[in-house]
Amino acid sequence: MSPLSKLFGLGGVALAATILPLPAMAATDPETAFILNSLSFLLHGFIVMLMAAGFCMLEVGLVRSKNATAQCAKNIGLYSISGLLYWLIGYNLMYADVGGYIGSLSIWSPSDPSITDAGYTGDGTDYAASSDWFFQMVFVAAAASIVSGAVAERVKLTTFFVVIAVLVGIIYPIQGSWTWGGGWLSEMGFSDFAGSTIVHSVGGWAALTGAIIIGARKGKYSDDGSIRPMPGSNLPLATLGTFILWFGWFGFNGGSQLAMGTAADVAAIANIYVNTNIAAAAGVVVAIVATLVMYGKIDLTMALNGALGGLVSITAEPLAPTPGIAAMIGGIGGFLVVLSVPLLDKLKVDDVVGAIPVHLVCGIWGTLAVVISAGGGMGQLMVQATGIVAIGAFVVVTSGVAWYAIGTAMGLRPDEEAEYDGLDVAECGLEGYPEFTRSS
Amino acid sequence: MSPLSKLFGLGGVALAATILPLPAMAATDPETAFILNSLSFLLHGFIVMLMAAGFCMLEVGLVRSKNATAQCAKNIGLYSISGLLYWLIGYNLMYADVGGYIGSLSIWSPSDPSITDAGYTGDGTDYAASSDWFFQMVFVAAAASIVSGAVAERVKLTTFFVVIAVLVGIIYPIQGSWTWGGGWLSEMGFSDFAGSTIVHSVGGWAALTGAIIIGARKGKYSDDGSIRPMPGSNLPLATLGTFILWFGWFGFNGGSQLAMGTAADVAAIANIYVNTNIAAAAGVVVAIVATLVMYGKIDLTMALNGALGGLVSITAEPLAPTPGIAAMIGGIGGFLVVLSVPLLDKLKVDDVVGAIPVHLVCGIWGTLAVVISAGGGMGQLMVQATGIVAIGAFVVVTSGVAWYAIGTAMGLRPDEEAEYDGLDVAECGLEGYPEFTRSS
Amino acid sequence: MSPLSKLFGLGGVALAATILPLPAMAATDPETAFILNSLSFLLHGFIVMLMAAGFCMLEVGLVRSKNATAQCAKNIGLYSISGLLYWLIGYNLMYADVGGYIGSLSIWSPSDPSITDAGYTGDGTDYAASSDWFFQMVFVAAAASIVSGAVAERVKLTTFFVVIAVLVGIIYPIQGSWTWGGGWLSEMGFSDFAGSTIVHSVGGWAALTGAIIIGARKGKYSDDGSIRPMPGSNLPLATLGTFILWFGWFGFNGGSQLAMGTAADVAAIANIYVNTNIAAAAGVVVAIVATLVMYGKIDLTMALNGALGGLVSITAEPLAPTPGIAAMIGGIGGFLVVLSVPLLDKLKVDDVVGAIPVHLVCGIWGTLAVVISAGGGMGQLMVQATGIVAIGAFVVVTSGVAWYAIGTAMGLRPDEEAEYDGLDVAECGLEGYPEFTRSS
Amino acid sequence: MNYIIAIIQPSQLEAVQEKLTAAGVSGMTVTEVRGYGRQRGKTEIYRGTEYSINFLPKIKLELALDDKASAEAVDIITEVCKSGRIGDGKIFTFPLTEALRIRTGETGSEAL
Amino acid sequence: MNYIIAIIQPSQLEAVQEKLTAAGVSGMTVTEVRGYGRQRGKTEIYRGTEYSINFLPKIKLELALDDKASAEAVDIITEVCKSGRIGDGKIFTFPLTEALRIRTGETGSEAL
Amino acid sequence: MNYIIAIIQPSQLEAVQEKLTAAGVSGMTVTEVRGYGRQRGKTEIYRGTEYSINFLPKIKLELALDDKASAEAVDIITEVCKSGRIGDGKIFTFPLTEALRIRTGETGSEAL
Ligand SMILES: Nc1ncnc2c1ncn2[C@@H]1O[C@H](COP(=O)(O)OP(=O)(O)O)[C@@H](O)[C@H]1O
Ligand SMILES: Nc1ncnc2c1ncn2[C@@H]1O[C@H](COP(=O)(O)OP(=O)(O)O)[C@@H](O)[C@H]1O
Ligand SMILES: Nc1ncnc2c1ncn2[C@@H]1O[C@H](COP(=O)(O)OP(=O)(O)O)[C@@H](O)[C@H]1O
Repeated sequence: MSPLSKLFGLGGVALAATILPLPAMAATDPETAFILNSLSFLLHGFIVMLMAAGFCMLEVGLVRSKNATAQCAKNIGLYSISGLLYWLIGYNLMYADVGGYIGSLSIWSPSDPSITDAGYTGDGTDYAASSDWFFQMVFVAAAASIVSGAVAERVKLTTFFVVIAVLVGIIYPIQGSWTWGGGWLSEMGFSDFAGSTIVHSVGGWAALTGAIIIGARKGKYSDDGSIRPMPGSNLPLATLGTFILWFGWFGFNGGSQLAMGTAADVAAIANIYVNTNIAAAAGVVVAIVATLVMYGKIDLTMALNGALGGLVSITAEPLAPTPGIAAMIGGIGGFLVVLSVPLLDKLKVDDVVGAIPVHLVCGIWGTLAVVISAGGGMGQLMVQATGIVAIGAFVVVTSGVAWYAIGTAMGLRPDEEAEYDGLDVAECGLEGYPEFTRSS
Repeated sequence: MSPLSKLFGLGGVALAATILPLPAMAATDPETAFILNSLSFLLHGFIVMLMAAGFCMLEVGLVRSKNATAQCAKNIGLYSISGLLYWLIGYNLMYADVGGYIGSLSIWSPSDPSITDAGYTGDGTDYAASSDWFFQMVFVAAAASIVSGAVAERVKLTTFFVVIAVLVGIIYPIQGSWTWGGGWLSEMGFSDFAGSTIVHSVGGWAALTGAIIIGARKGKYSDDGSIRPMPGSNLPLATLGTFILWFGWFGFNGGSQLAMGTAADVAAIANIYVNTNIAAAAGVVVAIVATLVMYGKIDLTMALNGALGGLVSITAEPLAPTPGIAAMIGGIGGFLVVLSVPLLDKLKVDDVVGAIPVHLVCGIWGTLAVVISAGGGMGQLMVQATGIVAIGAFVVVTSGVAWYAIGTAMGLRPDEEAEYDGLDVAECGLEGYPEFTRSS
Repeated sequence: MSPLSKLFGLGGVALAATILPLPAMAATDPETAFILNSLSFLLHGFIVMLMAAGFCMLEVGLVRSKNATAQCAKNIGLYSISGLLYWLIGYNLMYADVGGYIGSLSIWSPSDPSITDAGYTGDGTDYAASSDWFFQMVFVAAAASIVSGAVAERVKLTTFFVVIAVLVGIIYPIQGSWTWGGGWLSEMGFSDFAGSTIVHSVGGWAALTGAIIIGARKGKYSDDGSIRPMPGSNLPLATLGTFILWFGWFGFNGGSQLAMGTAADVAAIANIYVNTNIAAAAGVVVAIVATLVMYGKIDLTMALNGALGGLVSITAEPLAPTPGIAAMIGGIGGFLVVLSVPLLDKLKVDDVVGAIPVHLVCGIWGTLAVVISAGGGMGQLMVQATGIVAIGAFVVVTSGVAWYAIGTAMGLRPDEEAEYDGLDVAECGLEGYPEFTRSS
Repeated sequence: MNYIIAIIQPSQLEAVQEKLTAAGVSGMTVTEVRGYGRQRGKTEIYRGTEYSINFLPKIKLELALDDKASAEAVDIITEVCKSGRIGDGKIFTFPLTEALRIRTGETGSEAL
Repeated sequence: MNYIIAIIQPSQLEAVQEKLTAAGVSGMTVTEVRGYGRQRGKTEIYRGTEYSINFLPKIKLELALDDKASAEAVDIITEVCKSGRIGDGKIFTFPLTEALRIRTGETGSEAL
Repeated sequence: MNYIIAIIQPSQLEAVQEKLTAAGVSGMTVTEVRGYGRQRGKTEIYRGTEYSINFLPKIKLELALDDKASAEAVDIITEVCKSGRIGDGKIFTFPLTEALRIRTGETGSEAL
């Protein structure tokens, strides 16, 4: 089944548009539609690609400076590994001949049968194979980035890279095939437009599992129950990262329309942009107001997480809602973040950048909120919950096995002294800011 | 009157192109034109959106490190507030049924009548409603960003946010309706292609008014007339911000062609890119040479401001000029910046990032320079001056009232000790660079 | 000869597609093709433009903090100078009436003859003149950026700017005319799709020549043969710069398809994206593994250079290879970087950011590797070598003369004390991070 | 000769330096330090968790001076830095065996 | 009165501060310094070139104390910071002529 | 035992450290400080406004040494750091009551 099956499971609007008969004279010709469909993947894909920089800056801004180099290494490494593994294994496992639960084990290579020596012969509903692969690849990299933030400052780089390879090569594609590959969840009607669950919660579950198995940073939680905050070393970079992620999200959600060859498609993309922006803005405003009310000050890191919480929340259905509904969904996302960040600390789950509140909590919320914006009632709500639970259970188990097995084989954490001195020196041999940082 | 009326008041080239009869065979079909028009708003819109990150980095790089977190909070907050207020009030106040001086008070919602169940039924001169809203929204956010830089390091965040809400929800849209909404200035023939006055001077006037009402940073101007520079803490980030703004400006000016559905439109956009780039480059080169001649050294902050001065200057008419004229307009913009930065200091107006020289001074210059590049002689010059004065007076008065009233109600400035310690600790409770900064 | 002649010398795929007869009904109409061709230049051009920020961040992150301001000034200055000189001299020298070895000395100005009062009259194979100029201009800026990194921390800014003016106004365009302008190398069949040699090696040769003539940073190489590393001051910014460059490279290589008006073109662009990404990813992974094996730690700066090495390597032919071949070409590029960085140090060539390994070494490798991916055997290999040697010799000689003559006239280096204190104070009068940096 | 170490509030540095210079003190050395004392650090909230900052930024001033000048300097510093609020700082006085100006080789009072 | 300068490992600062405070020490001043000693710096590799870092990050603790309290403080610091590994640090004790609390003008032991 | 505090130009640190080490000095502590003295700071221009930087970056070197070694160290520092230009710096010598090596508990000269 082709990646087009990602279309099924969407709210009716976009789908309807593409199958309606169009007046012959005015309509876009098939080749132009092909070009525009492909162009949508390409340009939305490249701005999603920049999210790799966004995640990296967000994370490097929120770690202590002695782990800055290692955090950068993790991010450029994971993006690269994702790009290779998704080609070698992931894509076809997710999209090629999905039988219900899994695709086929083979290397992906591009093929565009509708382009022949005699020119383009398709009907204008397809797109360049590579444009789709590119777009799907930057998605898997986003899922992987989520993990790196949560387990920052305490995991061995090599171990991390191997776990990421398993995540992007095997775990992500298999669960992805269930919905976007046309598998059992898609047949059940599970709806997750751009991946609140399939991308964000998946990253969030793997992050949670990793954070628990690896344990907290040394010194973070004392035996007497007190928590020691470890403030991020470079909040301007964290802010930059958040803006870049927000920017990339127009590609993430907009490109997930999967077509731009009709007026209805481009109008859908435009509506998606608007809802995406409004949800994020509401997330920020709610987080600012909430921290102001709760703590008397505006916690910038919460505002940043609030933006991302809003974005993740709207990702499961950025097309159907009115702007007002989008604001509500995103605003609740921002509020959930503000609530769940300290909650996680109380549970002694050490999530350095807030990846779990943002991607897992809001990912779940957003997936359930599809019922609010796109309808479907109790029945659809059950389907949504089924998808959330099935994918969650699968990722917790498989990523748990991966963290545990690979960690046992290669070592999970650097020794205590190395952690105290920082991973930069221990793992990379160079400090991120050799001339700035104070010794403690 | 629809947003299309933004078209009136442009130089004749683009307009002419869209109404000429095109040979039937070769021409783009209406639906494709609709897609391409919308796409222009979307992709130019998303790169303008990144300007929010650009403004943030520019400003955070030019404040002292003890105000870095607060500056980031201001920027992500103002972008979010802009996105919500422009939906709730701003857009319709600016574009819906503008009677001459103001539109209507109602919440915007998307509507695309030309897309029907039977497919696209328009004539190819329209675009997706949301794509236009998105593009207009990122403009208002840019205007708001201008203010935050000028009044940095000394204004209470909550007060600032409320003033910004008034600016983007009421002040900006009302004056915007006069020209782009098809109101009285547009009927008079006032020409401001992408907003040297309507966006940049408006931000600049609000910034100037705010800077005067709030007063200078403590210690900046001594009673004995001496001025104490307070160097920016992170010039690499300021440089990054400038590059990002430059990048976004292709969207700002290019997208203001408002259409991409004909060969003439895309050629116009291409010419706009070229002129935009040349004006900015000339601004930089002039600023570098000027500081070298005047002070013996290359003042990087002036070079950065020079780039932006060149960009603002060309924004009122980026299409009509030849590259040579564009270079002249931008170069003069760069020179005006170098002259007006110290002048403002002499007038004891404390503008932390140079927002007033860049956006107000060059905004005025650029709006007048329309006569040089697009012609119109003394008559047009008077029209341009009328627009500048009318909008300036309106914004000074209304934003002055806003700053004064809201400041009185909520408090304008943190107390002296909080200002000395930095807004980061006082307002946000966390430092931007907790491990780097020296105590003085 | 028009810039379209850049097309000759490509692998056959893209070319074939554009000249095949297309079925009348389904094909994109000429005006739409014109728009899409132009749009490809514009949007790929603007993301290449952002590479200016990428180079700046990479370089400022790898210099010591006392030279951060000067490095930023160099980068915004060189981008501006490139934009002006390429308009005043460069473009026409490269593309206007190239007789074999050089174009004509005249100022470029836009002209679109196929757009008439009666609408668009072309055949859909052309594009807006300004869109092409814009795309070519950002390329020359990239070449100039390469130089600034290699000679960082020790060259007088004014001297540097004059040399850059010569490079972008004269040296680059002349050699560029030989291939992309349709000159002798293009007739010989030299193939360099997006400029491994024509852009990257050219920058690399000029960097190498400059680095040798200027000499190493004071203290870098001791008389006893020992080498003193001077670690970069801000590796997160260097990482950000690398991600931005990677992002821009989709424009660099994708836009070099020079057309997007047919299904075959857009499919080619999509394949280029995929190969570009895979080559870069392979460069990173190889660099990480290599430093881990050779030194026991993951050298982040090598991983960053590895990404760029992979990108430069694939640039000469990003379309023809399969993903597997792309991975191999990029991976070897990454390995060459890891090997040649310390080698250069042994030769006492002080290249601050690794510009020579990345752009020169990998540029040569990539140009030779065209034979692997696009075929042509021994004959083509000789042609490729001829191009490499001819262009190399030309650039070494001309840039050598420029460095030497201008350096003699204006002074190459600041005095020793100024270099010790840092160029920021000596040349710009302001520090990049006045509140962070320790005094040694 | 005495050696004075004064721990003061960062905000007072500029005023102290001006007053000392006016009084004829020709040199001093400044270090950024963090101090713990009666003045307790603030309680801050980071991501919903309270924590206290024990050490506060302070400036350490070092001056080598003649006996007479040193008494005067102590007075000046006290006067300028005294706000009456906890955390104003401390002044410590040490005996100095020898001082030497590297540039000239002068020693003793000449070197100050 | 004595003045104690202790050079310790950065990782011990927090524990030392807690113990000293518990023992009644009411103030101290901390500086980040770099130390050279028996403990040799590490050898690192940057871009394929080996180099050695001579100076290592250390914390300098300064305490002005009564004679009795100072003996106790030396003991506490020794106890907390002693790992037995090279680089644990040093404690230097100086005679202090005078101490003054700027806020109140108190001098001598009162000022500590 | 003496305690030497030397304020020197940052550019001389490396040379001084090498020479001192060669002469058998086994440890030292370095702090980055800012100095005010005869050497006046530069005048800079920021965005068109002149201003002067009063404090210049300096390095503070601290050494605890035997009486004999300390005389030698003063000589070495003077020799290496003397350029004859204003701002070369100062060397101050103090009496040291006691020194202690935390790792071993050794005191006196043994501890240095
Ligand atoms: N016994 C001491 N030894 C060294 N430094 C001290 C001592 N007591 C206080 N200080 C320094 O003086 C600063 C001010 O002391 P503090 O007790 O807070 O206020 P006050 O001097 O007004 O009583 C402290 O932050 C610390 O740096
Ligand atoms: N003679 C000295 N004078 C001043 N500081 C010293 C001296 N010797 C050692 N130090 C400081 O003490 C630190 C630890 O000394 P070191 O010789 O490495 O270990 P240890 O004290 O265990 O023998 C050094 O890094 C340095 O800062
Ligand atoms: N009286 C003093 N007390 C403490 N430090 C001093 C004193 N005089 C000078 N210094 C330090 O020595 C440095 C050099 O002194 P300066 O007067 O500039 O040059 P020189 O020693 O050549 O006369 C100053 O920057 C300051 O750090």
